[in-house]
Amino acid sequence: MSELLWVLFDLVLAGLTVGLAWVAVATRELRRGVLLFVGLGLLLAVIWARLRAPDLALAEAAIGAGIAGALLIAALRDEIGVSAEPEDGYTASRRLVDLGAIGLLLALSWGLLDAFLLSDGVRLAEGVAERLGESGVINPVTAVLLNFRAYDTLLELAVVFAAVLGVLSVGPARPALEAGSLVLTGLVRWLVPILVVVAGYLLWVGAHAPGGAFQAGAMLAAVAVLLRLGGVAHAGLPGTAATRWLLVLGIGVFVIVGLSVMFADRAFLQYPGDIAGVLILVIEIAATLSIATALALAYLGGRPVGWEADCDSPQHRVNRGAADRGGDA
Amino acid sequence: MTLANGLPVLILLSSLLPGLVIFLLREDSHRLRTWLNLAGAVIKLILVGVLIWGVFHEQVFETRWMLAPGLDLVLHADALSVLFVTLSTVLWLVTTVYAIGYLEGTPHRSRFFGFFSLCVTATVGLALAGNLFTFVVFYELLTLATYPLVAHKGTPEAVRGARIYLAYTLSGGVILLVGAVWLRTIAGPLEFVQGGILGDIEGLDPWALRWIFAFLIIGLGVKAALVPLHGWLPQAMVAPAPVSALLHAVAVVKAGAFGIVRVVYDVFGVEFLATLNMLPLLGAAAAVTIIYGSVRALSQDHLKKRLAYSTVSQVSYIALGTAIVGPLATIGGVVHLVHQGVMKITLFFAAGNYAENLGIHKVSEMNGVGRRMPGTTAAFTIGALGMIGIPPVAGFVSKWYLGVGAVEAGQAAWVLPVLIGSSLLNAAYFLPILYRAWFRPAPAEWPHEHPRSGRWEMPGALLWPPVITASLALLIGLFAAAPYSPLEWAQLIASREYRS
Amino acid sequence: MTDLLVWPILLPLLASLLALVFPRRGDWIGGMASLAVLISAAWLVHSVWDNGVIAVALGGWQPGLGIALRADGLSSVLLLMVAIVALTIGIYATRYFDNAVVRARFWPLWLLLLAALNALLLSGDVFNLYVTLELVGLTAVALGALGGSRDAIVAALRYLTIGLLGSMAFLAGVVVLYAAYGTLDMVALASVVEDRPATWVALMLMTLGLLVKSALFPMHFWLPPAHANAPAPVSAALSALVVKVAFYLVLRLWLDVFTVALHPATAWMLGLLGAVAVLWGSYRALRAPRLKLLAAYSTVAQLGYLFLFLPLLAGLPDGPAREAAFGAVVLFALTHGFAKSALFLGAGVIQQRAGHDRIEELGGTARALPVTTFVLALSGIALIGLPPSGTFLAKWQLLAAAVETGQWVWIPVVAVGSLLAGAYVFRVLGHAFAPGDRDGSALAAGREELPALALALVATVVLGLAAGGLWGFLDFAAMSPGGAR
Amino acid sequence: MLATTIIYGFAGICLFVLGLRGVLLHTTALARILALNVCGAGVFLLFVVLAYRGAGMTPDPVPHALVLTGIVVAVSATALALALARRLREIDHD
Amino acid sequence: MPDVLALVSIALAIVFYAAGSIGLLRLPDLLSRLHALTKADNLGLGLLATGVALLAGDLVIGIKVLLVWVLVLAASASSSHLIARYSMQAGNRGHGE
Repeated sequence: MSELLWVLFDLVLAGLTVGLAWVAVATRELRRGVLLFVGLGLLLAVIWARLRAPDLALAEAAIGAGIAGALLIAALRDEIGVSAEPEDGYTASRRLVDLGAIGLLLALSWGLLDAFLLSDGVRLAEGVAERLGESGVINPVTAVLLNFRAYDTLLELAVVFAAVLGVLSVGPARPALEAGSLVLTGLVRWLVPILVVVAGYLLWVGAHAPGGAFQAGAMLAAVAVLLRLGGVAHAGLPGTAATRWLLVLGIGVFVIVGLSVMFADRAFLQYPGDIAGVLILVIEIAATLSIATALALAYLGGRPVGWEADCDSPQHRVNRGAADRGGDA
Repeated sequence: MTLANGLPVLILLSSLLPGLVIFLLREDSHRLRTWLNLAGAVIKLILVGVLIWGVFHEQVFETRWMLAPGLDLVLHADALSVLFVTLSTVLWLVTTVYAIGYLEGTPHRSRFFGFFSLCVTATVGLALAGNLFTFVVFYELLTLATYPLVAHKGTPEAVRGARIYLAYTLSGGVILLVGAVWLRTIAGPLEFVQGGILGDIEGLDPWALRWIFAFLIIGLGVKAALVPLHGWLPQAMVAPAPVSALLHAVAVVKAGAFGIVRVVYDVFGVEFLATLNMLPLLGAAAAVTIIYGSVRALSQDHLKKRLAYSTVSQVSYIALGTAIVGPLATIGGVVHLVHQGVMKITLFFAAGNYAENLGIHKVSEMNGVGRRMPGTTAAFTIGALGMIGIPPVAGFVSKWYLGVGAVEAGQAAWVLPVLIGSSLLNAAYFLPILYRAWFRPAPAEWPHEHPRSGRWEMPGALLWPPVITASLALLIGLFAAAPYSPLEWAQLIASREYRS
Repeated sequence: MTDLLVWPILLPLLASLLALVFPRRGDWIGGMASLAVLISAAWLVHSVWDNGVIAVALGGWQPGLGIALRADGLSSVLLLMVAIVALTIGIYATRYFDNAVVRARFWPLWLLLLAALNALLLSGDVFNLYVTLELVGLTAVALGALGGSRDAIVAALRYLTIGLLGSMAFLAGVVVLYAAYGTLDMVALASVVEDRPATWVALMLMTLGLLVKSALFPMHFWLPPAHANAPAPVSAALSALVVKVAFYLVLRLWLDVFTVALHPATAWMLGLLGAVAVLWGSYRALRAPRLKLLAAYSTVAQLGYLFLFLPLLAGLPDGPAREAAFGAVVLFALTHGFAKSALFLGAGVIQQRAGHDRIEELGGTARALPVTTFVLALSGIALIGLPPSGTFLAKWQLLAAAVETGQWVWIPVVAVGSLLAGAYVFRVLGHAFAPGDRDGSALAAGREELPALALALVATVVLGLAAGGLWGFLDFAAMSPGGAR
Repeated sequence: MLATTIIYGFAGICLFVLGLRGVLLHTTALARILALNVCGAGVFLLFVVLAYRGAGMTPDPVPHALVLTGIVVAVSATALALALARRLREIDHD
Repeated sequence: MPDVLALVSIALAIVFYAAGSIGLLRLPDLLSRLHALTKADNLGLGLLATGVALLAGDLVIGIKVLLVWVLVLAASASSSHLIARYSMQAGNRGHGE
């Protein structure tokens, strides 16, 4: 009987998700789309939990629904007063796209069906389980993320770094919000320390239970968002130079650890067995700080005040104004 | 790097290096530029002299450079290539002297002489090409080097003329490329061999070979100005005189004709080609071009346009020679390569002098020019008589051999009328000019005459080139049977082409 | 020796970090890093020349579990090209961005792009390819938007959305592959892939994603505005490297991983799209009002040529003909990389000197900058495929392969494409002969023009004459260890 | 285990296709970004479905790590897209 | 015994959630909807949290779950206050929106 119950539960959950996604994408009215999207993020978190992927549930809730939702709502706020006029006229004809979509749906189903028939379903699961002991951590997902496929995570940090560089180079940050009401500042004053503690806990627990650098980083970014909403202009970010170092910390530590290991004539990122756990923790701490700074800057929407004050040589101080407009290319 | 495989490269470098250096020279360093040009030309002449002596004594000169698997850049000197190299080297020296005089005081001369040297490098490279791939490479390089020369003046007509020239030659180049690739893929590396290589390769589908022959001839026909493809030649008359002289007497037009000779004799082999019976088509095209060119020349009042159409018809003599299967006709065709070059360059030099000195562009303005510029007009007369085919000027020799060759090959029925007809037409459009130049009274004053400076009618650099080339034409005509003469050389080539 | 593979990725990555932290010394850091990458790339090519394919399992885990970096003939040659072009563009960028603030933004992104390109070329893991594609995409968009004008931002935004769509399609393909074969390593996949629906769907999705990223015909509309509005050094990198690297992946997947599932029909379809791209791109380039737009459409056309090679390579049986054709497609990619970046740098010099790059009013500037006009001429020759350039040899091999496999339809396409290319190149060069006053001295804008001149010369003279060694280096055995066929 | 795989697998495919369709049909940047994220969610769902090995068994951790990477990559791409969109609005407004 | 208690509290939670949702759909204006939402859902969450804590059986997990409830209480209280305040400032004086 409980088997049937689970199927019913899955049907409802999956149906709800697809329905929510359909409305979120199809709606003309952006505000509703964004809010439904946040709802979709939370539903997805539930699905990940259902499919026994707790790490992903945390990440989805913190990043997919949380930070992405915050970014989208902030973008909505800029959108007020702007009619949703088309940016550029191109849209493929509706019928063609629908036809293509259905074709793609069938093809993908056919491909995956054939794939499931072909595969024995084990894939890399056994491989990871055998070598988990040597990885220096107990949580298999963290082991894969930071040891077996550490290079992927390094490049992923580079992607975050690229995105934040892009955000910084596009334009100045949004104007800060005025100080919130008493209740809000009270809430912020209570929540921020709790969130920081939880972030630390998540970072620490990642070694042997669901958690880790990305979830902790998102949590710290949430702190920055709260501070920003509470009226704190710099959103907890330190001065320009320190922020630059924080952004660079994650990848820098990762590469330095990877390289220093090579001096003991091992391959890049091949941690020596006994201190693997420690190295992974060091990398995770640096990564958390970098990701939090990057996501905070992304929420700011651009260069914080005085970001490029020190980087233009004296004779160009004159046309600083032009510089902010991107200057002549 | 023994002399054997070094010489061809040296010959190429002797015009390439000065060209590149000239590009970098500042506009006002005239003396250095002139000195570089002349030094390059003279060195090349000496090297070619060594080459002639070597090839005459059966020494093999070859340089090979692998560009890609199966595609080697080969420079190989055989009898035919030496003939064309000598022609272009001699005439390049003369044209350089002429150009230096002609372009005195005009802008962009570094650019001009740079491309001028590149153009000759391409022509010499084309002549020395050892296989079809190298030929195509230099054939395309020639297009690139000559485009800026045609557009040199920068006037809207010049740029338009150059664009038309480019359109024709690039299209021709692409067609030639397709034909060459097709042939190379089905028949393997196409090293030029006296007597042709395709004869000995079995299993080649004749229809494919016919298509390939058509592609190659069309590709080459553009530069050899066969009738439907000749449109660019009159348009390219906007170029300065030395360019139109070099282009129409030595470089571009001859490259096309030389290409046809190479393809017919050294790729297909004339006996094998006869079995494919594509030669009558070539012969017909040549004949049509000869007549059409002469007819159009009649109605041209602009002197250079008339000479251009005359070139269109004259070059097809070479194609006609190749189209007739027989050693004598081959000799006629090949030797005309040289004769037409020498004669036509004289006419263009003279035309350039008239325009430069007296501002005359039209034939109608040429009354009494003989008295005012006797030297140039005398050279013009010799050239014109040669064109008509009156002995003792060189033109007669090649027409004679063509006629005899046609009779020997039994195709006199259609060749002789063409030859005689075209000679009459030549007379029809050249003799009136001569009559007008010598016997008509000179006009009160010339359109814009340069004051007569010193004893001669014109500055030496402009007067002597036409005189030299005219006397050269006369000498080749008179001493045709002498050793090392073009005719002698043509007979050597013909003897090697026909195995039977 | 195997840790050679790591340096081309880590050096620019670390330099990018330094460039962010020390914004004022961006030029110095950038120059040193590009030089170091060039040296490591050259060293890598040398060692691949000595002992074939080099591979390193990162983290010590054997490739099934961990990620492997691999360098064979194809990827090391492209790596060297990327290194040379990036160094040259970097030198030019120090002169192009006169505003130190914009330069401070340029360098971190630029070095990150260089790291991403190298990471993509060396990666041997399919999911890792997704991450590197994403990294290349984001850095390219950020660099493209550096210009700050409205058109640049709109173009960058569209480039980003379309690029992400492509990445998603690629990732979907990766999912199906992992679902079916349970491994992400390309060499392991190559030995285990079977000719069945799962593989077809995976190949279709991954190719669809890569076609979007390499702007093949129907999915090319994002490229011209993005490349024309980006700053000149960036658009040079976009056209010469970023788009090229996506094609490299198609080549790698089709010829190395999915050889079993490669049906001539699908290759023909790609060839057809390539043919249309050639004609459409050249036609639009002919009508482009601006020089950079012309160069962008020319990129669309030249990529069409690259895709023409696919049906030919699929049709040719193993042997010297196929090796010649394979060497030709690599030579074509290399020459286009050098020639197109030279063209864009030349356009950059003209745009800065004349304030605009409208072709009709180009006359005066073309005469004042003889070296730049010469660069445009050289890169034009390489784009048309005229002799001294490497493209001529590649086109010769392309036509030869077409004759060999009896696929005659490509020959008129190449012929017309070359003529159209001739038309749009000489349309630009025609203006250099327009009548005019004083001619500028030989090296009027000296240091700005030298990088472009160097690139153009490499495309025409070096790759034209010295390309013979390429085929030896790329001999088929070096392409995939043990030859999975 | 089979029912769960089929249900969520099909849901994943639907999300992917919906997202793809949304990107092609919408013109405003924000709507396209939403659709892209939905498309990404679909692919991630497929990854996790093929990692799921039934109630009792521990799932395959590799797809989980890949999806984690995917989520972070998606959010950074969204951040960049939103920054560009905002810049565009700023330019249009002054 | 604890399971029965858990079942009862979760059932009650569902009732409260249903009430909250119906309130959200049926009630006329913003403020009354806010009222329904915060009251019903928070209480529902409390019951759910106790039910889950009882099901989990472990004290530490139970406390963590209840901590979740406390945080949600704080967040929803202050956010509903802010929404109300904002809507008041926006001038609809609390009736019919």
